Amino acid sequence: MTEPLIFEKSHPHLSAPRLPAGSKGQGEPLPEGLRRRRSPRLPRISEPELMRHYSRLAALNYSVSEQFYPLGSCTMKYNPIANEVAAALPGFADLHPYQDEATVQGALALLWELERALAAITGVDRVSLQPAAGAHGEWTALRMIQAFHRERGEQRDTVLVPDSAHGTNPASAALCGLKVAEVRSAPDGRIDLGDLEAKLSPRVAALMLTNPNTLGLFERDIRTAASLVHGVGGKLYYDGANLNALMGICRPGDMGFDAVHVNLHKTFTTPHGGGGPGAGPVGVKADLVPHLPTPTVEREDGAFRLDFDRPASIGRVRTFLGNFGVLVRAYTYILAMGGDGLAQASEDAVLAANYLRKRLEGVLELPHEGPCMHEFVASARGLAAEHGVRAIDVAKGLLEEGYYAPTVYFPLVVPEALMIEPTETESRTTLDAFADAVAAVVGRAGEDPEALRHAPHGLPIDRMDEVSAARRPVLRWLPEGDTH
Amino acid sequence: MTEPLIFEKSHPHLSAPRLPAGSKGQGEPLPEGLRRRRSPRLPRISEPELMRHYSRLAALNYSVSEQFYPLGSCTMKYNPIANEVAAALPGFADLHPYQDEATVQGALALLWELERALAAITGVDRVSLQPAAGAHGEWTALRMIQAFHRERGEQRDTVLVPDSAHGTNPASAALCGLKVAEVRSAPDGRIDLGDLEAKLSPRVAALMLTNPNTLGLFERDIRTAASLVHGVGGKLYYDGANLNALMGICRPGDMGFDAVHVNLHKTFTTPHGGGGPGAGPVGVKADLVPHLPTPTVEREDGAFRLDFDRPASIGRVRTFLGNFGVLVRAYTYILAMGGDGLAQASEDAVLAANYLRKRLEGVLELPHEGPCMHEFVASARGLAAEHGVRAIDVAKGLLEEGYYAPTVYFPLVVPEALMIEPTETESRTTLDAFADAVAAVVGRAGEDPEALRHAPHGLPIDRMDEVSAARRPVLRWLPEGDTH
Amino acid sequence: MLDAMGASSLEDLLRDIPAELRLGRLDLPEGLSEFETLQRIRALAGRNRVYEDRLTFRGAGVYRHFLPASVAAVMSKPQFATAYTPYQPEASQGTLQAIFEYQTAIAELTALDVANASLYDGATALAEAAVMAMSHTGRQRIAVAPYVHPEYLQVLRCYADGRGFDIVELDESMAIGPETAAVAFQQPDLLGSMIEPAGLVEAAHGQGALAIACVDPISLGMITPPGEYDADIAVGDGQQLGLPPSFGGPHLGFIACRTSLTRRLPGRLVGQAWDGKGRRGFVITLTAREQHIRREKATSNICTNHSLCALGAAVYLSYVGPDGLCRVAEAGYRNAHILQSRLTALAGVEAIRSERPFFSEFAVKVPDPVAVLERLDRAGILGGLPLGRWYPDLDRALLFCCTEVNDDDAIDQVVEVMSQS
Amino acid sequence: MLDAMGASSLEDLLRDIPAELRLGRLDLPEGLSEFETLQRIRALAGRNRVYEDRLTFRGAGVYRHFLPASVAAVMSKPQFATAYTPYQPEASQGTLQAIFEYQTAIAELTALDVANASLYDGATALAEAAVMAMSHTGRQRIAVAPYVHPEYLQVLRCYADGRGFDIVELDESMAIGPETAAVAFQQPDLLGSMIEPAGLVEAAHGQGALAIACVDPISLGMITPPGEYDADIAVGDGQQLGLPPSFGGPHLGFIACRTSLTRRLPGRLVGQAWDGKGRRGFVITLTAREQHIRREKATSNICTNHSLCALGAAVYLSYVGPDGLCRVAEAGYRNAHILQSRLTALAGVEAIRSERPFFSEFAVKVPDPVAVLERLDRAGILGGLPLGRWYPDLDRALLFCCTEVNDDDAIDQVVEVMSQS
Ligand SMILES: Cc1ncc(COP(=O)(O)O)c(C=O)c1O
Ligand SMILES: Cc1ncc(COP(=O)(O)O)c(C=O)c1O
Repeated sequence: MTEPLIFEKSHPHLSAPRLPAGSKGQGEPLPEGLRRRRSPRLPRISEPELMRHYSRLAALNYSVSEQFYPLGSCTMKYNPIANEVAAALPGFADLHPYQDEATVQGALALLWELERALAAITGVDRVSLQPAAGAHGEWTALRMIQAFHRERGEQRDTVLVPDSAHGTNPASAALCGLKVAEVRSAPDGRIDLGDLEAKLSPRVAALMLTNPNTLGLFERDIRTAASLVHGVGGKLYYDGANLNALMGICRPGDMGFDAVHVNLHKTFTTPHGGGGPGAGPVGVKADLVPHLPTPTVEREDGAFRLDFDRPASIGRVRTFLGNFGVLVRAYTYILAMGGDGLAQASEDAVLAANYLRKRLEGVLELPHEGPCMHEFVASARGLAAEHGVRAIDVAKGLLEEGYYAPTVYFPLVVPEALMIEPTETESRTTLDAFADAVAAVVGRAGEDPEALRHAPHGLPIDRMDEVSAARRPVLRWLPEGDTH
Repeated sequence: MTEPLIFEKSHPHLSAPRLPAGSKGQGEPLPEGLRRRRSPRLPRISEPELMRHYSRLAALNYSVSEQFYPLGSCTMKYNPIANEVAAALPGFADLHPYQDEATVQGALALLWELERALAAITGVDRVSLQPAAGAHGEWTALRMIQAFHRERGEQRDTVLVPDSAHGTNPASAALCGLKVAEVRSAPDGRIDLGDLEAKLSPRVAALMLTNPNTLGLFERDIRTAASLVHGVGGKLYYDGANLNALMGICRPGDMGFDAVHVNLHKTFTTPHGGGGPGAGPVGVKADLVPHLPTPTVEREDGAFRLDFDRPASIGRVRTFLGNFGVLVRAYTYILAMGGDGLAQASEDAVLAANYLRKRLEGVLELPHEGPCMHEFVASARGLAAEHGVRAIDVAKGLLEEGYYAPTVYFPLVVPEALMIEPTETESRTTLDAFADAVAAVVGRAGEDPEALRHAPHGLPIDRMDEVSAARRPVLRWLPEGDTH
Repeated sequence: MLDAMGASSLEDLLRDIPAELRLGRLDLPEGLSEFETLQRIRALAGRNRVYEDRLTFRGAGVYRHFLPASVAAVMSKPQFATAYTPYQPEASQGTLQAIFEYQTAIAELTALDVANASLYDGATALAEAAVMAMSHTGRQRIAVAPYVHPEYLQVLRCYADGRGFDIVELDESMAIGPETAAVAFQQPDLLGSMIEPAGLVEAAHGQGALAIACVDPISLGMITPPGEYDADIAVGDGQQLGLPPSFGGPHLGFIACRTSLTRRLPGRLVGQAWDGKGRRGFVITLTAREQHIRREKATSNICTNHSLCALGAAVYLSYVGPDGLCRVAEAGYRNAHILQSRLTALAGVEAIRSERPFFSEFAVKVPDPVAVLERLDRAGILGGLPLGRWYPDLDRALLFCCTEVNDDDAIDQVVEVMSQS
Repeated sequence: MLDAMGASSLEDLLRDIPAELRLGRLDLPEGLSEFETLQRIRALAGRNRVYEDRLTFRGAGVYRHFLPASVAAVMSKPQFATAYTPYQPEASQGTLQAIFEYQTAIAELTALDVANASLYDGATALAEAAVMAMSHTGRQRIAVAPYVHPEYLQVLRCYADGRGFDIVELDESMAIGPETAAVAFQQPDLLGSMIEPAGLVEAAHGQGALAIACVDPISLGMITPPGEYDADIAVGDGQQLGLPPSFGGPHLGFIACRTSLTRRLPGRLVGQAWDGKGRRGFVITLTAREQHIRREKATSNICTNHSLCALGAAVYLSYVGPDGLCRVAEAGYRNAHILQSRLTALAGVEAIRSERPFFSEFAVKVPDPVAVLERLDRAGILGGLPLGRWYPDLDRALLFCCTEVNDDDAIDQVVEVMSQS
């Protein structure tokens, strides 16, 4: 089942749809030389065909709307419909960001309230809603930390990152011109305090950490780590990708983190969209507040206004006020859940992960001792050694069983990693069925490893030749015979 | 690929979602004896599971959004998204039908304008928008015709219906307490004027006809037929299921029809919904106008009002003002298309049908000479005789090829009928691909008829045992072990 | 395409149409872009007044309820919305299973054995039930209890006038006799009052007639369902099950009955079936009742029904679940009772039929209903329905309705406005 | 579940969390039903003023356009909206193919070779392009032409401050030298004026620097695209391609470049691939540039991008097609020119930079911008943006914008109001 490219469905002689034509008057013609020479080769297609094309493409996707999506670190929980209703309200969707403040008091109020809610959840003093995603939030936070140190005239050029960290952490540091030093994980999967201490120096700008870490384990010694880093004048940055384990249970701010990003497209149920848009608000403790991006939303005498007068601010990290539509969705979710509901969600997430982990004991290798928090990492190392069936093969086998695959080969510290995050919105029935499916795939690894190495079959396509694809990349359609 | 029943997914201990609770006050308790004894066994299921259930069910359907749907007589054309946007506007969706007229002037204006547009398209004087579907419209029209004759003290108890007519025609007549006399089709597929004349009498209340008829052929002698029926004092009723052939080309009112129903869910692109809701407005010529259902929408001094004071009216055929949401969609379509667009649509529909018919020449038997109008009927008689492959088997073969099936075994006058209506919204590419698919299925009929008799495979289910299903009908879920 | 088929022109394809019938030009304005179309449509929508949910106190057949967003989300799925009636089961399991689930939910709600796939609305469902009763009993008279919704009665009469049966209104004397095919009643009745159906059912059965209950589906979350008082057929309107008021439609009619009446049911029925590989599936079944098979001998003429609305109702009932449905019913009941007692405590406001228990609607008499409604309207409130439109003797009465969406503030506001008379 | 896993309590599972870190209670109100939640949210939405499309004359980065209903319909399909980044191609062909089509459309629009799968917005796209240029040239300075959107410049500075590169503003003297990594310019510029990019590109290339064009995607339906004047990288914001203003986001940043720069592109790239059965499909490719593989050596830190918005843009571009896009551009152009000539004919309204051609935005000086805007506002019109917020020397200027949704009536209204000064 494949679908032609929309360009391949174009009818060369089809005329454009009726469009609003604007003024009936005669305007000036475009001056010579400004008109484009070649018309862009966009498709000419009727609305019925357009819609059918995308309906068919949609049917080729697995999504959390139809499949269990145990993608570790991604928190693929259910995205409530109410969020979508909220974001589509004309009172939000049709607002111009440069309207007079008096005409957007509701929007500013929402931003103000959302900021407070996120601050309450994470235990920080202020939050910027501007960053567009997690990585953007990481970078924004590091920029603030950088500004903080610079203001004090300190030369801190190093960021400490655990070896289990997500790739965006070192990449964000690099984008700030900072050097990355890796901190080892101890055998129990947690940060090695000895190695951390060894790497501390007055050049350390920050330690980036997520807690629970990417193995799904709570960093028990977080307070010690925090005081070690603070001891050398460094800051602690919290990667919020794993916040779904902690809402109402404990707060990064209380652990000693100075800056915290939150993935609204993970913990706060805004849809992931096949790769965004998300939002990565950043919360900070008081001493970083002066460096928050501009503008902030302030309340004065019951009215809301934007504050652009922030001399110590790092400036802007994107245009306007962030991914407002995403923020509306997240706030809708927070209102609906309430403090009680959010706490329940995190508890249920931990419960689901531990339940599934238990169900997989003896089926897959579980390199670290439990309990886990909201996710856990299994390994296909044994299968690889014994049957030549690697983590990717297990993943593909699961696709055949009608499940999306766990995250594979991350974190890097676990060989043949399969990182599994069920989330609180899955029922026990689903977890049981998934555990059975994993067992079935593992069974097949023993019986017919070769077949599994060629899985999946029966999906729209089989395994792709990704090596050739990267060697001679074809990154766009071109008409038959055309090379440009 | 099947999905458990939602009842089978119920979690016995799951609590209800948060719901608005109304007043916090204490009301009176329900008096003894009025409370239901046994709670209804509705499912207890979370919103995530609910949505996934229906997403998965949706994926089991073929629909015009994803598949070409050449279902004859059903006009499965594309349903524009704008229609849905229109019907969902709070200014329509949130209106109570018993609001004061002054507060619903926009809604009444829409009804008034839609009535005029349908009158212009069909060539009648007034239109009632109350009927909920085609069959309901048929019955409404017959009720008006009955009222007309009764008012004149005439005893007319017979309705003439061609043998090629849709089942709803005789059924609607019967629901009016009228007898049905069948009029034969001539060998060319059109009404046999001789037989019509033979069946005429002063007892004839009406002739029900669709034009083009269910074979997709234009009834050339419609004017003669009309004067014959009118000659004995009968009325002509037009089944509008096939109006998609005629918009802007010719009008039932001009052919001599006295009453006309229109299927908004066919010709006017309101989605069919897997079996409704539709709408079946009925238009009539002046002498039937007094009998229109109550109320009508009238305009006076620029304001719109409902007229309930219609002494000769047949009364109400349903509550309120009809399927308003469907009417909004149809009017949106009419506005977007305009007179020019509607005419183009009908021309394109005729073109598409003739093109496809031509492509199928020599592939399937085409028992009637062309040109056809917006649809045509093929026959699998030859395949049945030669290979034992019947119309239903061809239909199932087409399902396997990724197409919905044509209408089969209707009209009854063609043995092994396959009734094909492509509609104007399909591209030539699609028509060509479909013609190839038909040819492929016919080819398989010769090569492996047995396989075709068991087609389809690869769909969510194979052929069902419908005989057993009807013999011991199971029309509802019951819990395991429960017989009630 | 013309070339490819050897036709010289489109006219050639239209040659069967006599020249004198050809239309010069369709007398409608030119088409518009989607933008302009929706601008026009929005302008029409903008000329209507929308009352807030919480400030709506009018029902009488159409109600403001909480509409879970998931209902519209499911109904708008194109695979449901743009499929036809599920003639080919292999390619229609989505619709078929959803309808089977709907049938089950309606059977459970009404506590009857079987429900069909849907009808147009509550009124036509009542008329179809009457036709069923007549065919079943071979009798020609339907006795109708007082205060059945007047529009339902009008529709019933329209069906009766055609098909040729009598409608008699039951007064206190209970004129049910051996010529009665069925006794039909509404519970709660139009005035919101709870009637005592058991007596009517017994009287009907005593004469060999059927009992038809026309019920409010939300009320069944809480109050006795037709099956528990032995009614033979239950009908009603499904708007309240997750569908927007939409100025009166599209909603749906539901109909449920005892097994013995199954083969007299109008319209589609979905049944369970099995394929050759032993997989369960669903098909349209017992079609030998239907127009496309039986033509003039069919149980009804209905073809297209209200399938998508039935889907919506099934989603709603699954969303709220049994406890949720009960809570919705209780909230409406509680609100209505609080409002009624506060209103009838006001000077000049009189209770009507206060001796009867009521569910979520109740009527009160006021000195000047028009003035009261105007005052409410100015406060943004859609007040009770003036009953004079149907009952001359109730020309000073307003029928108020509460559901779970009214809250204390809204109730206070109504009382406040109405105390200013 | 606890039982099944032999845990005594949830506390048991949380035992790794030090007691002193445990939170007593989350300081947030209790949860609400969906109904109440949306009531609260609607109340917030209700406190914002929405101007009609046709009466909106403000742009400066976010524009009111006709939004085909099909765009939102596709974007809201759950199979697109609720999928993750397409890591598993076999189960993600829908997203992958849609992005491949988007990449193609952007490459066509910009007349460049390759586009990525999307970035956050136009400003971050410009910053990423600057980073590309620096890595490519090994130089540390970006020269920026006048009247690039001030917020884009602010974002660029924020990236520069971190990464450690210089931003110099190009004055008339064209200070481009051997230390310049790239020359960046906006076409049309913030004031709506069309600049002459060829000269800038030539100057850049003459010094071995790259040329980065920041462009308006609608304008490219009509005016010369970056590839035709030899720019190396094109960036811009995709809001205009079918996405609602939404108070500024989410929209998308697009970036396209010559083939030689492909491996320096930030973010996802989707490429064509084949399976063992010879079926064409699509995969995320050239991942060796990305953070999850290269970590601190990656071309960018971006992970989640704006995929769903890119899908929306692709739907939009397919809906309008090449001729439609041109007509949209022409309508905005025509409207703006008509409005500009009528406004500048008014007493007291002065054209700014009237010597330059402009596209669909233009600035005029008025005696009292605040008063003018207030008067427009009272007529329901969102007037031009006061430029004093960014340019003190333009404190009497208003930047007006037209698109295809403004019509003659709306233009008349603006002129009417502004002639009353
Ligand atoms: C642990 C971790 N950190 C950071 C990120 C980056 O977040 P985003 O994709 O929103 O930029 C992710 C996302 O996958 C993650 O899992
Ligand atoms: C020829 C014809 N007449 C009447 C009808 C009945 O219309 P409806 O299904 O809207 O009641 C149909 C519908 O299939 C039809 O095809």
